[in-house]
Amino acid sequence: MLSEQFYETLFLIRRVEEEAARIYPTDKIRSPMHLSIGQESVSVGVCAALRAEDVVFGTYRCHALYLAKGGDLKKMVAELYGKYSGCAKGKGGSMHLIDPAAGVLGSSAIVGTTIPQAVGYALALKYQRKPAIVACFFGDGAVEEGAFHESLNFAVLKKLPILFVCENNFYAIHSHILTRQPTANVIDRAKAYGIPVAQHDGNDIAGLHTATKSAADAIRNGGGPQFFECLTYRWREHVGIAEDYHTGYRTREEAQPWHDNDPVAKLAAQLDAQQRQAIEARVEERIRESFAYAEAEPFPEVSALYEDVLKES
Amino acid sequence: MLSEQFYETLFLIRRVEEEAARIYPTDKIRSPMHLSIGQESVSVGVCAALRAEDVVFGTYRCHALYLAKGGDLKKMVAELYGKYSGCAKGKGGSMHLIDPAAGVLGSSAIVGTTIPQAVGYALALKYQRKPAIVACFFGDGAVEEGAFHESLNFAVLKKLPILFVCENNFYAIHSHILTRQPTANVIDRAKAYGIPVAQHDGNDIAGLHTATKSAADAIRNGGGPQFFECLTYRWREHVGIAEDYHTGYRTREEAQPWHDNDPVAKLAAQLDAQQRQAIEARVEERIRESFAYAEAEPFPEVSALYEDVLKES
Amino acid sequence: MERILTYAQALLEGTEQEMRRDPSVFVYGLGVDDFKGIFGTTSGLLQKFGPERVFDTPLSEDAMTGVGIGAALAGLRPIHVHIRFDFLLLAMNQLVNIAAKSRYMYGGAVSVPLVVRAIIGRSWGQGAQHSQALHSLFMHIPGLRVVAPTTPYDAKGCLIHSIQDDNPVIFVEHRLLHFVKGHVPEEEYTVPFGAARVLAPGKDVTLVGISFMAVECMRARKHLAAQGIDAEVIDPISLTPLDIETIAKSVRKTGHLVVADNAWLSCGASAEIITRLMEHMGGTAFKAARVGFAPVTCPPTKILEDNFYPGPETVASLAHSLLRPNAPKWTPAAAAKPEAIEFRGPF
Amino acid sequence: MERILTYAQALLEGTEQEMRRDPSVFVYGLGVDDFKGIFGTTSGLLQKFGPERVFDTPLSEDAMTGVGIGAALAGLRPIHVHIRFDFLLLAMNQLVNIAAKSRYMYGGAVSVPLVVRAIIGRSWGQGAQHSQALHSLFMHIPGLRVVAPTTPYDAKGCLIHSIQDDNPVIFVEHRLLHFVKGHVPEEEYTVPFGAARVLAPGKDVTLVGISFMAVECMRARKHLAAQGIDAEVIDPISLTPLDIETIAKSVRKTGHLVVADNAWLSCGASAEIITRLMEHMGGTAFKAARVGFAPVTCPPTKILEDNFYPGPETVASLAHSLLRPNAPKWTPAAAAKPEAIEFRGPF
Ligand SMILES: Cc1ncc(C[n+]2csc(CCOP(=O)(O)OP(=O)(O)O)c2C)c(N)n1
Ligand SMILES: Cc1ncc(C[n+]2csc(CCOP(=O)(O)OP(=O)(O)O)c2C)c(N)n1
Ligand SMILES: [Mg+2]
Ligand SMILES: [Mg+2]
Repeated sequence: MLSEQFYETLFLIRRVEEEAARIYPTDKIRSPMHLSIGQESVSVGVCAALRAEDVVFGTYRCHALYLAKGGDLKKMVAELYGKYSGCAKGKGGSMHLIDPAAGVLGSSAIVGTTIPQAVGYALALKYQRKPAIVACFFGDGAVEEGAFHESLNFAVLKKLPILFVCENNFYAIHSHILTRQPTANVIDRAKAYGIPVAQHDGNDIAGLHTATKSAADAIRNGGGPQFFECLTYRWREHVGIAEDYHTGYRTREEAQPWHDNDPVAKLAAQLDAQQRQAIEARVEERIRESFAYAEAEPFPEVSALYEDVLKES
Repeated sequence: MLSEQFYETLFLIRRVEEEAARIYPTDKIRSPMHLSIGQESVSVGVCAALRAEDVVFGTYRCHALYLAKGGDLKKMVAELYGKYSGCAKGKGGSMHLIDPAAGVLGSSAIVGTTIPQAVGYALALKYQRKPAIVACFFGDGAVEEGAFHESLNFAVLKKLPILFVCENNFYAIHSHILTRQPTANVIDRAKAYGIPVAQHDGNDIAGLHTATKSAADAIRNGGGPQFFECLTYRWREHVGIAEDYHTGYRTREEAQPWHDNDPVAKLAAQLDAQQRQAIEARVEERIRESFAYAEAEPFPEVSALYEDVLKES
Repeated sequence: MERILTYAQALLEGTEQEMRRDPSVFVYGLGVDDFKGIFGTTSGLLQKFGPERVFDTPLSEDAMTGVGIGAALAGLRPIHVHIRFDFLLLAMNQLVNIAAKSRYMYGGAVSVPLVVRAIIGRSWGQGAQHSQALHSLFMHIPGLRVVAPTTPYDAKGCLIHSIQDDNPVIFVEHRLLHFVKGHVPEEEYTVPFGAARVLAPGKDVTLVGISFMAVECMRARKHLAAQGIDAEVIDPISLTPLDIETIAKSVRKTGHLVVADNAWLSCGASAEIITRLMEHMGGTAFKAARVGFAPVTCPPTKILEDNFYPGPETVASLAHSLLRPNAPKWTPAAAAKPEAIEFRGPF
Repeated sequence: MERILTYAQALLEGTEQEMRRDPSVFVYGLGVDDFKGIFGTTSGLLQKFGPERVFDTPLSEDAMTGVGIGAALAGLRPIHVHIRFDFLLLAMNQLVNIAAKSRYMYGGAVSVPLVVRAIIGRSWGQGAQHSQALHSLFMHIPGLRVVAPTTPYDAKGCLIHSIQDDNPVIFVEHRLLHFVKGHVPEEEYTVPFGAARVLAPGKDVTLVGISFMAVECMRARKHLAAQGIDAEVIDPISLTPLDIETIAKSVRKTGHLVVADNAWLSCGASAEIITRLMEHMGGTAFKAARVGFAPVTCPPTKILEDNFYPGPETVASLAHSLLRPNAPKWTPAAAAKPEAIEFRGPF
């Protein structure tokens, strides 16, 4: 039951990104695109344990998170195409997906910048006595930004309802984490703020789901922030659609165990063939529809350039 | 022998600040003044273990550090008076003392901002294969700034010759550390970067001196950064010259143990009366001279306003 | 009977009234809850509204700005107070990359009703890093509003308007304005953005004074009157949006414009106002000049500080040269530089 | 025989020559040592000079800027590279409060020979946060130099000059300029600050183009020629200090000025140039206009992006209206917007 759900979302994300990558060379999607392929299960595992009213913040690598939290698929694809019916009317692009109705509150192209916003949103939830929590996603690079520490300090100080999720894929662009941080102990640094921390296999979707469920419960009950480090691996180049093992900064050997540990393939193997085919057919149909929709929708009018700068009261 | 030296420097700092405080109401010193009274021994203990070629960076509360590292007294007092012969020609004021010849490389009024410069200076020392090290002083408030974490991460990553010295006086202006940080465990947060850390009684000058000596040796030998947290207490108001126990953010009871543990008084009691009198007389004479000098020296010409913006090559 | 408050009291009153009216308003920032209460502008709020709605923060300007943005995204109306404008340099990323852009880059899906109070320091040797007035940096960025009221009346009305506005507002206050006294109605009212105010009428030259320089322009006007020059003084109040038409109307009459900014000139508000006026009037049938900080870092020592800041004499002298280019240069005798001022602006 | 290099190659050559000449020069920043080498501008340096002089950094723009300042205080000459100008918003505190002010606030005791390379992003839907050109923010601050060379020749000479200069220099590069080709001598040479360059002579209107807009002004000049309008094109090269006399000399001749900036207009370099010219010429015996980014956040979708950026047609059309206010508005047919350009600038 759960694994079917997981599979449907995972497969959807994988296939949407593959489809976007297929389209990319046609220049129909004209904005820098950061694929989550290989890392999808972090978003799926965590978000599956969240409620509809819970909220997530992410990074420019946000396709997986957006879809895992229930963001509208058609609006997402239309956004990639720069269409007016995109989730940001074509003014966001691949790096700035948003769907407030689904609790996807934004994603920024400046590393680390959404972390304090997530904390502020959590502050507001507490202030408003709402039962919701925030999950804040960021990469292993973001923990090097001062804003991460300032945010963690404040969130813990105020016991805010927030789960920090560090997607550690070992790289920031082409730089390995150990060329940027003295030791690969992200959780120790978080732990020094006095909160529960845990390191997870980011590709173990069921484990992550279970862990999130209990963390989310505790957070929802006023227990204050928690911190997850989820180990995972990016299959494609940092930005763009290609593989990049030939460029020299990492090897296919290093990647191999992660490919072997592909959560999509693993889950697929667990389902019976019929179930699986049904899911895949459903997903493929949605994808076909969404891309067709995006193709057909109009671009914004030129006058839209001047809209949405400020909200008129 | 050592305790005489300590006493001479400690007493000098204490008395210079008392004298500056005495003058302050006359408006001859017209700039925000942050007294170190009560905390002097942190600077004295650490700097006594440094070499002349070693370098320090500090904060706006920099009188003690400047003098402890051997900064020129006359130039300092002239700077407080805004005179052209001040160490910054009257363009720095109390918060921006500098004496490159003595290794005092600057002090900033923006909390936390000199920390990365200290790290950069240490990088340069390593790059230039110089045997010197840097000691970087900052308050308990500065560790909340992102720049502190970014700096620590980089310094450890590059194994730079730097000693971080957090002067924890428990307050940032009127805010107690526990209203700003979830737990008072500054050293744990520093330790998570994988370096030696130690918490010291900042008023135990001899202990601090010994600890610094061995830390400085290790750092000089390429051992990489170390971190000191020095507990101490500010006697006067954050900025200005008065006591402020009546304002309600802290009590005289809280302060009392620190007054009882006054390093100036304690060292004085250790010296024999004659020794002590000789030192004090010497210091008083220097102070008298320096203030007389500052009084007599001219203010800058108006044309100096336009000088020192850029260095002409 | 006129009800007289200081600018600082006006800000406090406006904040308190909005906090009462709207439970989503909260105030935070270093020192907002201490016994000094940001020069009295937040005094007593903690007692009235409690620590959830009035709180001090860690020294973390960058993240605390992001926290305000996040809370605003969730529907709250944060007021983030900075006792020095200079500290905003630590918050530029959040303000420029996120606050200013969120509405646009999310296609109108969200808004960021955040007020950032930025106090310009001056006097007593504040020096290099506690004296900056960086409003022009924010005027450069689409998606932000920038206001700099001068009178207690406008301070209260503008602050209330800023709190109610659904967009990020940089609310610029000059430390010396906090002492200024003037009429302030007790009830709640708003002063709209984008409407400049003629502080005093005149026919020979238009003096546009930004923030504290509006006060100095009023003084310059007196100096000029003694020379038979009749100056009109305009306070733009809001810098983004800028009410250029009120300035143009005045300059069409006077033919002469002096913009006095409480800031550096290069790429400053003064350059913008002059250029905008030229565009607005379809040409340059007027003479214009600007005055502001000396193009150096602010020095603390008094003799240099006095020459760093423009004052009524500098403004008057500049206006005089503009009007009488062939007359010998005239500068009125300088009064002692202000450390505190009483000013009752006419509105 | 002319020696032709791209702008990117010119930067690489200048950097390498300075690193050879002076062991105190080093290059650092995110990605400077990877296989992409910041669009080729740092490629191979790691191999030639080793990891102590060419190094990647953690994602810590604030502190890494401070590290550069500290190293500069110790006598080194750091070059800090930012692949997007937008990231400098995280470094404002260090640049404005420390780099710009250290020499002044320490009374000349120190200097900060730091070069900060800031690359303006464009094309392919860079969007809100990867497209900003914020040079005017730095032009506002005393104590900083700001340069924005346009041709490969000037890129190399200006970079060498920036490295040798004893002050903090914000070195502005436009991503699309990296592809531009032009003559670059092999030997080391410097292009001084504060000397604008007339890229092409003309008598009817002066087009001042900042950074990539200098290229677009050259194209606009062709459009205008077809209308019988003879435009002079000036590249200021250095923005602080600004060579206003070269611009004034041109405008004295043409009587008309269009400033085209690759940035927003409000409080921008364009407002500064127009105002400075007015001051410099002692009045406004000229007509002026400015053009730049639309006053909105940069949108990624192509149709909006195309309208966000000014181009040769916008510049030409504006110049035309300025010269012939009564003629019907004319805009040349737009060529496809550039994603990559070849431009051989005359010098
Ligand atoms: C503040 C900032 N600095 C630098 C960059 C350039 N940059 C974009 S993505 C990236 C790597 C981020 O790595 P990580 O946080 O691990 O996320 P990942 O891409 O691995 O998902 C960098 C350095 C940026 N966008 N923002
Ligand atoms: C970035 C910044 N934020 C706020 C301030 C205002 N401020 C000046 S001193 C200070 C307290 C700093 O406390 P701490 O670091 O503990 O140093 P102490 O004054 O106790 O020596 C604050 C908040 C500042 N100068 N700079
Ligand atoms: Mg990563
Ligand atoms: Mg303290």
